[in-house]
Amino acid sequence: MHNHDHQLDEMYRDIILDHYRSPRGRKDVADPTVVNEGMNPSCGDEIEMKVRLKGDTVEELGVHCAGCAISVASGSMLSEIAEGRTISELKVIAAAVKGMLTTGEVPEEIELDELSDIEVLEGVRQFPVRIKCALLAWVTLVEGLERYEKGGSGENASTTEDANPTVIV
Amino acid sequence: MHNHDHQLDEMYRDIILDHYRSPRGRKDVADPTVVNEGMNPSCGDEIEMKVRLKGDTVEELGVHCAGCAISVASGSMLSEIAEGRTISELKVIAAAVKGMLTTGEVPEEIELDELSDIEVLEGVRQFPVRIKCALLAWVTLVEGLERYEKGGSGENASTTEDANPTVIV
Amino acid sequence: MQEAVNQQQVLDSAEIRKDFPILERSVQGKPLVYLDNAATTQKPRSVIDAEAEYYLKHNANVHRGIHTLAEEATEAYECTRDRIASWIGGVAREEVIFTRGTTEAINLVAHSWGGANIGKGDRIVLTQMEHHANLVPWIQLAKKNGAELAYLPIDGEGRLDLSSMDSIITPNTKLVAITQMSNVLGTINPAAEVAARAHSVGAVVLADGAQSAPHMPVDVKVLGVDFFAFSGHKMLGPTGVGALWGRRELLEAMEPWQTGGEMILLVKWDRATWAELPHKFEAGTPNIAGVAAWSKAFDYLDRFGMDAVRSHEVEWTRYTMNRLLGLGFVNIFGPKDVEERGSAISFEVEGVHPHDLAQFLDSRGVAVRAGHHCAQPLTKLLGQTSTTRASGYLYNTTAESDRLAEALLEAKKYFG
Amino acid sequence: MQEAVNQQQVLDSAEIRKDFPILERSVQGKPLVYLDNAATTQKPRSVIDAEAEYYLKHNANVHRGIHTLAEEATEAYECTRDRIASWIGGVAREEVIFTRGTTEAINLVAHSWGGANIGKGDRIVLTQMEHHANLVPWIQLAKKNGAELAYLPIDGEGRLDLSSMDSIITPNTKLVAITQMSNVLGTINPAAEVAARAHSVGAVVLADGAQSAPHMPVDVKVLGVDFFAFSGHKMLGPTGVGALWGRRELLEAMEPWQTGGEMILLVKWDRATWAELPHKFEAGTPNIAGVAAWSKAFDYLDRFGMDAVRSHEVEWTRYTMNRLLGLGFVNIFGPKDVEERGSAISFEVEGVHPHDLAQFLDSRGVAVRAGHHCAQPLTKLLGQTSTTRASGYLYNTTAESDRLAEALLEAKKYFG
Ligand SMILES: Cc1ncc(COP(=O)(O)O)c(C=O)c1O
Ligand SMILES: Cc1ncc(COP(=O)(O)O)c(C=O)c1O
Ligand code: FES
Ligand code: FES
Repeated sequence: MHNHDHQLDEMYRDIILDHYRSPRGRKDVADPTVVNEGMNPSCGDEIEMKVRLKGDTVEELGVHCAGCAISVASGSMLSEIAEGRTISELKVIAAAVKGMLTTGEVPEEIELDELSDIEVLEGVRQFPVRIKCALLAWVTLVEGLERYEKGGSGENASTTEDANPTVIV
Repeated sequence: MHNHDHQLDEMYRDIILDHYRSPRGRKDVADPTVVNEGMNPSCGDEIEMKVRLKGDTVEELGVHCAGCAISVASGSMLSEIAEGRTISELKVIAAAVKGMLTTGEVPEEIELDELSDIEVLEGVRQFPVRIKCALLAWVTLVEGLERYEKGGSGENASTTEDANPTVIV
Repeated sequence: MQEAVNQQQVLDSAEIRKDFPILERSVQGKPLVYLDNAATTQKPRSVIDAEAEYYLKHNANVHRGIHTLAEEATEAYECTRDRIASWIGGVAREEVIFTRGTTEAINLVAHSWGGANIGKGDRIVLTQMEHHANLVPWIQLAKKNGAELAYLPIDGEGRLDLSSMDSIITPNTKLVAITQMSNVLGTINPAAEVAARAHSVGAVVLADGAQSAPHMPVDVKVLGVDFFAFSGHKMLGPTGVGALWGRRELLEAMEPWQTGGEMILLVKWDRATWAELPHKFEAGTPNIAGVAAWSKAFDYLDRFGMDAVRSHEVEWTRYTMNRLLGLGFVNIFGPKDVEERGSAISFEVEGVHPHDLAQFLDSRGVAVRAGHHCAQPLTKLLGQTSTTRASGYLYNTTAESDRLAEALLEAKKYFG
Repeated sequence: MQEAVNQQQVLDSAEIRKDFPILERSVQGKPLVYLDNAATTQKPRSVIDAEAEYYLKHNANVHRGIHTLAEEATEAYECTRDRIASWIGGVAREEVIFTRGTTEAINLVAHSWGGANIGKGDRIVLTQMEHHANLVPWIQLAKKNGAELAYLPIDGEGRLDLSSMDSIITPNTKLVAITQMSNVLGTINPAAEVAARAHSVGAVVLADGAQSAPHMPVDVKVLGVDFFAFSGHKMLGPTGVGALWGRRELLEAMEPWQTGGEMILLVKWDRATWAELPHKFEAGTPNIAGVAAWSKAFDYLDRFGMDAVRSHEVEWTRYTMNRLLGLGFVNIFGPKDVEERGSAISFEVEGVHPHDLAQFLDSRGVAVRAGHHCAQPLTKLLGQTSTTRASGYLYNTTAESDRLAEALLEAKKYFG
């Protein structure tokens, strides 16, 4: 038996480790309406998300996250509650998750404990450097949805590149 | 009566203060062969020296020093021993003064104690920031003499100036 | 000799001195009278202890570290940023960049902002009383980019003469860089008035706060400037730390100056993108211990408040100037009215060279500075090659001014 | 579990540890195992005390001051310059320039020497294992002046592959900048061999000594390089100090980079001339206390000698690598042969993300670093986005390596 550290276990709750070991929503989505890639520059970890909308509602969502346990678990949890919800519902939930992880304040109308396992992410709040991990999937989703709403293709515009020096590697 | 500090009095010997209060050699030299200006950039103090040579020998030397007590006294002492000596004699003496003030080593052939008051400058050695003061006159003399020897006019070439910005002061 | 009566002091300097261990030291067998505060100030025990404490308990490299020490070190470092942000008038923490001191802060602006925004035929306006730190970087920039330089003149008392300001700050003026307090004359400049004129022609304004920040309340918003630079070591803090504050829009539009670790977002073989403010301007491992300890200097000053520090210095300066002028052979440069100046008092003693004077005062335990005080053009303008400067701070007493005056009298006799 | 037998240690780390107060600290309820030395090292009491001592007894601004404190401060500051000059191989003291660290030292060279000497079509050669500090300044310079960049490749074990060196270091190469020891792979590079080739085409060579200077004997003359940069904080010294050594002819021909006080000879309204070396490159008030205390770090290392420090680390690295490899799930990057590498050991643990791993190790009191270690292109080349790095120093013991190994085993179970 390990003698686990209390604070550490507050972050790495069993549910989180379970999502990490067996991430849900790791599937491909046919005919996606929204495709977005996210990245945490400070660690280099990446996430890819595909969403097929039917009207305002998420019909199917797939997520592939190559990151730490927190980011993988968070993406996995997101995938569990996304399907069947509307864009605006999801934006409200994303804001609530952000509130829970940063200020600790969650809008009253949101009952995170009714949202699958999401509430267990709260333990991350005590580890400020890791908050970005828990937010990665949510930021990537909202960014993709908002681009779609603004009439964009929903596809991530590749970053523009200006003249760089010739390089021999 | 003042209660003077011992170390301070080692530098500001009565002879030095006397030279400072009544500097010798503060005269103009007619038809000078060598004219040189010296400056200590760190304090901004300046010295002007004019020498009329007859052959190899200093016939007349005038010095105007706008500086601290040490630099004025040193220039004054220089003026007391310069006339009647040859260029090479003066260069040897200047090197000896430098030796006395820096390494503490004076070439054997030089008897500084026979050179008027110059030996009292030795007290400056304990005040490293002030050594440049005691050397100013000697450096200026040697520089002027060497320029003369190299066939230069003996006049200080004004510093060249490259394109500087327009300035409104 | 007749002792002048000690004036009422605003702060209890006797108590304050107990916090500064070095002030108990003797020099040349006499108790130290430290009057070289414009060059650097002494440090209270709390600052010295904080720097040691950092190494004894928390030392690690900042940012990105996941282990406990790295988090503690980062917190100590970033805490000082918050402290500064509120101390200079409640600016955003991201607008505060750590540097080695005022000099590096001004160089950052000159290279990064100036290099990109000042071109041929543009004008840079300075004052005649700038420290080399706020002079040479602009001379170099003007030379490189073909700009012109203009100087706001000073009057006979060393105050900024603004009568010709409108004709000097012309429409082609892109930058006005001005010291808020002169390190030679003590003059406190009407920076807000100059900034208003500068902004009316669209110029950017930098204030050199090296001397003002330590000695008076500063609010960069009230000043209305765009950049503000100052040093920790002149305000009870450690050596090797300083800060640049800049308006966010300006800082965001600027390219980084120094590059390397901690200031990047992504690096590829042929390109790099930059981290957010303030990190974009802080390349490499910073002076972590120094920055962490600097916060204790703010704590210390806040015990009294900068209004009280300023009042104390006004009284000390009044007393000291009167004492020196009373000697009859001392000529003081800079404003006569103490309300218009700080506590840096530069003067000449007839017949005694500043370097001889400083040497003599040192033998009496009195530390002052002699020289051009890194302001050669100003010193020349005053008709001097060097001056002697006594500069006070919150721990200086009028009794120390008496020691200075007595030593000056002695020096006058010694060399006279 | 089975304890590995402690190997014979070259240095008496148990004794050495007593000089480092922070090593007695606990983290998360466990005794600290500090293995983040490549980021920054801990400080012996002598260094911490020296910095305090400077403020308690001698603090003043350096140079030009005539009073006693200013002379003492200047002496303390300049003394460290002598120390460094002899420590890196007996160079001239004027060739040693104080900076904030390696990053600022390299930026100085890139801006001052590079800006003037690298033009359109010229080539800058780096290696694939450079730290951002020795990468981004050159990318920026190449971009600005239209130069090209080429990289000496690494082999499968993270060693420099010199087989193509002659075709990479071409006649149009003006600069070769190379780390002497990689902060990720630990690789010790054949800098002398690279320098010889570089010189044969007339290129100037800069060695990044941030990781080498702390861990092995360095002689810049034997290396044959032209510039050498390193940091105090990675070698027992204070944060905020570093040095650049450069060959006199190069430094003398270079224009200053930062300008301001202390680095000038004469300043007029429209121009300035420069002080002699080294002052030309040290604008403004430096980190005086930090520089003064740095000399105690050299004293400390000299108690053992750098040969012994190196031998100690070779043994520690050998033990630690064997211990990690013995776990069966750890993959180490960089040379397998400890003679070819330093004590920075970067690795991956199958199935555990480096950031989770570092977090877990921290809960066990073990401080390591996770991330790209300011070498993003290299990390990507290794097929990683981040790695975990344990890095040792003279105070680290094999018992600490055991603690690391045990914690890794636990982590593997926890996340696996
Ligand atoms: C007015 C003024 N500006 C700038 C500076 C430069 O500050 P630092 O040497 O801390 O960079 C000083 C002090 O030396 C100063 O008095
Ligand atoms: C190889 C190497 N180069 C340069 C640096 C930069 O050093 P500093 O952050 O002290 O400027 C480091 C350390 O971070 C390093 O490991
Ligand atoms: S460490 Fe990269 S997302 Fe968590
Ligand atoms: S102080 Fe200038 S020559 Fe002595």
